[in-house]
Amino acid sequence: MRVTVRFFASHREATGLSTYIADVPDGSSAAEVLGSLCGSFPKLKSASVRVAFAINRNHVNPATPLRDGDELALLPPMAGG
Amino acid sequence: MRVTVRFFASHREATGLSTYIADVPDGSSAAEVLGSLCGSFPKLKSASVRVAFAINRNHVNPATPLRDGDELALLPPMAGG
Amino acid sequence: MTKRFSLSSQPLDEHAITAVVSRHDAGGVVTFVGRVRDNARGHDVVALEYEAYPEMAEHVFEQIADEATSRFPIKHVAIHHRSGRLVVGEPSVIVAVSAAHRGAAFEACEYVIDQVKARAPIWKKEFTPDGAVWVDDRP
Amino acid sequence: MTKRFSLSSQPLDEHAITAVVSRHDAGGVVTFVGRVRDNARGHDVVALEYEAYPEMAEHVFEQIADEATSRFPIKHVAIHHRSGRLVVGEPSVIVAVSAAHRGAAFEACEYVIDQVKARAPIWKKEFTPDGAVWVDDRP
Repeated sequence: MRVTVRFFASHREATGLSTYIADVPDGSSAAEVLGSLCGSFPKLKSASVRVAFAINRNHVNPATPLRDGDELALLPPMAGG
Repeated sequence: MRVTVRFFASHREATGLSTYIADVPDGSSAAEVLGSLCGSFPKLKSASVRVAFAINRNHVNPATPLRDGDELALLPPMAGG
Repeated sequence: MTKRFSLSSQPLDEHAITAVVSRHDAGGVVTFVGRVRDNARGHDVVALEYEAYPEMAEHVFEQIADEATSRFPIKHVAIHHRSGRLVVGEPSVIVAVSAAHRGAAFEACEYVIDQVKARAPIWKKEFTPDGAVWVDDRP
Repeated sequence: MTKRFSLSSQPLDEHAITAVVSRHDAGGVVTFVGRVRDNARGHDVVALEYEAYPEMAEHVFEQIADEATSRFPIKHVAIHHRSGRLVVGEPSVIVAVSAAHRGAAFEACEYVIDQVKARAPIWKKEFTPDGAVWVDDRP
């Protein structure tokens, strides 16, 4: 299946990308997609030690499975305010 | 001694006055001056069941003695905000 | 330059009052704005008239601000209160507190407005469809 | 008409945001304004750059406001946050909460800003005389 991955802040700088289309096995979890991305983008590994996930704009836990066409956002430590 | 008395809100309406010069015995307390004023202004008695006092713009307790020339304010229940 | 403490018959300028407490070293500003409500204690309110002992009111505002500044790690406090007749929706009081960290600003702002209501020599006449009455908020 | 929830690259208009939550039935409005400080964690700060996931940020603001409205007896909530580059002193976030009674407005406003900082998908790059770094505020 294909999911759209969004990178922000330190992740965006580590990958050089804001958006990336990932081909991953059906039913992959958010954490599993991150694992596969760290293979493609080695710098992402150290930049994503503390990461949160959102699927289709909602916070989710790392074990949540994705569906084809979902938008997965990797969220570095947030610092609004 | 002479003190200047200030009336506000319900007290002002009860006495018909904003300011009043009172002749009172030397060393009278705030509460004693109020007692004497209730003699001069009968409507003030019921209007001042719950009253606070200020001397020269500072909150004081009712037993505080006045000095000649002081400004005594009778404060009905406050309702700022 | 807007004053830090004021009792005034002029409309309150929220922006100017917030600006008084805002400094480059102050990360957060908490503001409380009290407005005339269209109802109170179950009846309609058409307008309010505030009467004050103005010379004492500004002095009490300053005392309250000094207390807040010694109790909480805050930077600056401003307190502005209206006098005269106000219609529904008009701001009657604005308290602004700045601090490096927001928790102290929230606590101090609430302390200040509580003390203003309890201790500032200000009185309020409520105009309802049935007449006018001096408000006694104390329990 | 100003929106209740917004992430915007335009300067924040405190007066307009407060007005969004002010209604005739709301007696008190508590506002928190966060500004860029000239220092953080012991070093000087020259400017900040906020990056966000805008579509999600406004959605999270609305969720936080809904939570606040169900937890506290308040009327309305507005949350506006800046994106882009900000200089020292500029407002980065404004939260406004209206309520009939002020205690709930204070509690809810503090709840909302705490949640925005914890959960809104917004990041902040700090520019200091020595370089730039993405801020990680979490303990």
